[in-house]
Amino acid sequence: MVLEVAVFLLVAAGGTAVVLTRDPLNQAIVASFYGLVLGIMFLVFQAPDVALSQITVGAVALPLMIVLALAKVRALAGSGKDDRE
Amino acid sequence: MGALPALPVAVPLLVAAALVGLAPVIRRQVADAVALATALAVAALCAALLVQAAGGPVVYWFGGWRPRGGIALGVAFTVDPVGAGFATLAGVLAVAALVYSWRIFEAVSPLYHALMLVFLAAIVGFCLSGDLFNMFVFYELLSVAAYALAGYHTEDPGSLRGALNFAMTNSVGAFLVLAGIALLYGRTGALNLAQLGQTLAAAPADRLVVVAFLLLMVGFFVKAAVVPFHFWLADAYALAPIPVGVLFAGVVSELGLYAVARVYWTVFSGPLAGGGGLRAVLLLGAVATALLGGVMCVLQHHLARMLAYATVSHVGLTLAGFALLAPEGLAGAVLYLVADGLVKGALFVSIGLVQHHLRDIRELELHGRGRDLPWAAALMALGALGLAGVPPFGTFRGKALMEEAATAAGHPWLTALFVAVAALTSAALLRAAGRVFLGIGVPRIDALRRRVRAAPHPHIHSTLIGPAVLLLAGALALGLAPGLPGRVEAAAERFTDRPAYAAAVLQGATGEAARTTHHAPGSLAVPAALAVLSALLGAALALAALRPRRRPAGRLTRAAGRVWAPTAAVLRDLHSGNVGDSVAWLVVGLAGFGTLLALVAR
Amino acid sequence: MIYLPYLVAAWLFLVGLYGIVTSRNLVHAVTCLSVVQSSTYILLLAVGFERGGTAPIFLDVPVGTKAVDPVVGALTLTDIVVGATVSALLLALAVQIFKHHGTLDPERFRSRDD
Amino acid sequence: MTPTLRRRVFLVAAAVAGGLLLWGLTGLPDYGVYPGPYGDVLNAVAVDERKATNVVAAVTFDYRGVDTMGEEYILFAAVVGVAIVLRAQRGETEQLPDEDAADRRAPGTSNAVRVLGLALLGPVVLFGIYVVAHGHLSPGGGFQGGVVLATGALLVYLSGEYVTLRRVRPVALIDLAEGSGAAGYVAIGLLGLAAGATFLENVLPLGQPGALLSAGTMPLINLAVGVEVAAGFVLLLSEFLEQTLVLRRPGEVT
Repeated sequence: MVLEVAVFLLVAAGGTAVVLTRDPLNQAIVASFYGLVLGIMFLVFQAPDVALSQITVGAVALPLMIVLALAKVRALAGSGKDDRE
Repeated sequence: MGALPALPVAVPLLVAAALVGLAPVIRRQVADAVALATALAVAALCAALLVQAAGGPVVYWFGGWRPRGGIALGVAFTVDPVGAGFATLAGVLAVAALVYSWRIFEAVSPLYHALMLVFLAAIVGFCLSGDLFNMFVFYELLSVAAYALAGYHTEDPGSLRGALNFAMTNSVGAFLVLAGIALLYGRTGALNLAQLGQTLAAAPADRLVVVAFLLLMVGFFVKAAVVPFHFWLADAYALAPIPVGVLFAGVVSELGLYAVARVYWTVFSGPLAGGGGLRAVLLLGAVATALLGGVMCVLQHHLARMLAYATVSHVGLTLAGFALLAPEGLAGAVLYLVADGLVKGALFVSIGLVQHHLRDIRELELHGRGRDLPWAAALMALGALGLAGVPPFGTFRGKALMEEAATAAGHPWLTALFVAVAALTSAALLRAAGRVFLGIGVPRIDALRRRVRAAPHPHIHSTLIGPAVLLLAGALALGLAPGLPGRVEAAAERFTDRPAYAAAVLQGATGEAARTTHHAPGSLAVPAALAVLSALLGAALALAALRPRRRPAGRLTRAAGRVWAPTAAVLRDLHSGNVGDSVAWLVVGLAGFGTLLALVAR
Repeated sequence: MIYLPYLVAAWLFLVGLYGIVTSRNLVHAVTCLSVVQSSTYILLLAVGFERGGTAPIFLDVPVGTKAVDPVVGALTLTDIVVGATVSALLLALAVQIFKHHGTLDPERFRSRDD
Repeated sequence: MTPTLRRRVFLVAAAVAGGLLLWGLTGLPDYGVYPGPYGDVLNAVAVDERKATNVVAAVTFDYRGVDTMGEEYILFAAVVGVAIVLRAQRGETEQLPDEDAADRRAPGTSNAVRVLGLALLGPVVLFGIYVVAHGHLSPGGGFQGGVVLATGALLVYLSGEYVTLRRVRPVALIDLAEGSGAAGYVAIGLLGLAAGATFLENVLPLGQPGALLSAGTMPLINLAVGVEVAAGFVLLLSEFLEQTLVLRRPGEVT
């Protein structure tokens, strides 16, 4: 019971931290952590299928895509000054 | 043809997958032909479903999971004439859009065709589904396809920003819908619309039912672009490729209203029944949407943006019909929606014609340059009349039905709203047509300098005009087909009959053929006169806007200008196209509608 | 405790929206949107939860054992994967917007090309 | 609206909306009380009727299989959308002159990382296939397994073998996989029609619960979804990686 409450509160705090982390790269890392905690919450809900989904996607795939998008933006910022309008 | 309901969804999805799978080796012409043939097949299948559904409800359980003891185990398509009618409209508009893209829309890969087909399949699935979560899935599917299509012009930053705003705001709307579904599921343990309605009807409305309705309604209102959930729409619709705009303006916004009506009548009409308060709340939204949309339409000089706001405005009109919460109002709204969708589709095509030949879409820059485009001029003028609801367009019949229902429900003032809005939107279009095609009014200096006119009597390919002519003919046919209003009213009666719907879905009761309502149609003289009046008002407004300013303006004109100019500036400023603004307004609308609903439901 | 998961869901929904409304970076806004989305999953799974129930997987436990609702699990597990791809689409749009404007700050490209 | 004004407007509206949400949420049954009946009925009958021990999978791929078909196509549409949106971008970056790209070459990947990445590849792919194949028995299935498989492709990239990845990931093949994964689902649905039953009806032999080949069409659908999801995520990751393609041109790394 105590563990449950702790997980719920951790999720609430994690989501808040994701929003309040304004730098997108740091945010991706926080979001990955949040995805993991969320996966644990889904285990508490007795939903291992969903937890597996959440951990592969929320903790790995989505943060990865954010990082890649940011890398792309950085590369553009470094290179494409002339083809910008 | 027992599998008929599944095919108009399965076939385009299969073809879309094949197009993507073979994308690297497929030729453009093949993709065009395959996509067009598929859209034609979908339209035909939906029309066949419409015919079948007119005889009685068609219930199709996927996987063969029939309900047991009143509990739905699987997912059903529950086809009625209203849903099948919208699906058919989507099919017809998709055919028009694909015929149009065949020639005018260069540089497309099979991925574009695949997305169009997925988009179409999702719309059809959404219209036919009888399961709340399944509706959500198709809602998401049509949305995601729409985001990608809206951002298709990646070389245009405005289009990209529009697509992003569209996607963010509509995603939030979808999450509201999902939250509403979760609330309902927590109460009833059901997702089937009929079963939900049956379970909820057992008890009066409480806070959970009110909030669940609020979440679903607002979620779907985002798609419908009801004020104040409309801030995303103009950029997304106006800057999308023209063929995509045909579908957006023709059917997508309307689907949001369809969903609210469907969910209200199948799920909530028991506990929320007899709500004069609910009617007032919905009417408030309708009036705000119709008027703000109309005013914004007049303020635009970008032709596609003008049509986008005309869409908002007419969503407001239609919402007024739904808001009466009576079969007659619903019948009028449905007829109006379909006819209006066809007219707007035709208008989008005619704008595309202008853009194709004159390489511009801005009214002021196009001053007088469209003199050699008589086809586009005729289409646009006719379309403006169709928007105004002039007989014999189908929009006229729909509006007449809504006006009659409004008077019967004790809201005769709605007629005035209808006249005003029709005048505003047709004024904007007639003004643009007068300026572009007739060269009325004073041209802008810089427009003179760039005065590139179309080649004299340009050869306009029939694949460009054909779709518009066909869509307008469809709108006319809806206004002329004998006995159509009676049929639509019968369909609306069935749409609103919750117990019969539940019996058909859960018990498999076929039900006797639709009750023929012996509703004596009121005299059409007054509505016809009003429709002509709104068109004349629109023409007068358009001329007033085009007329060169006489130097000593009257006191009245100056006073009006003093109010108008700052108002217009504020309105333009509010419609910033900023993502944060759209979402903030969404929350404001959620809070506002929620407070009102909570108050009236007490 | 009896409403705690629901409260968490409502909180995350609004916090995520706050993030979008105040965001000065489109990539940040997209991530905030995924927080809003996660709140709907929490809500769905919470309403399907039954205290004392096992996961609805009857590989090691016999049928008839008290188990939580399998439907909400089915609804969310697919949507989580799909939600990530939609986020990818938003990120792609953001990248393209950056290409044109040289910034991801929505406040800096509010000019309208009417 | 200015940012400050917008924040204020939002906070006021969100306070009201939050109050309304809480008001409605307290109308739910207490946490931990499930009202039924949907889930209870399925938990009782699904294993016997479908011979699938994972009831969540039975709901996902059979009872509510049409939802999942729609979800799969949402993924499909999003992936196609990303390809469309980033396509112009890719065309342009590929035209960047080589010497320009060479200036910003990424630091070379150390051999240890390469070896580790390639060594992990086998287990990851095996695990992904396992998750896909056992979806109807234990937690997992095409959605989760597909994502795991896609990360395998990323490992190839991380180990610096972008050239290998290009060879492993010819665009046409991925497009083909993407299309056939999606088409496969619909085709399995049509199988029901062909057998004279309804769309998406589970018409294959069901077998025994717990067996790898059981639950009729479910493993097949899982396979189609697995292919679709894996191809989709590989496509997404590589579309975002295309920028880095410039940084690691063939010949520069190896």
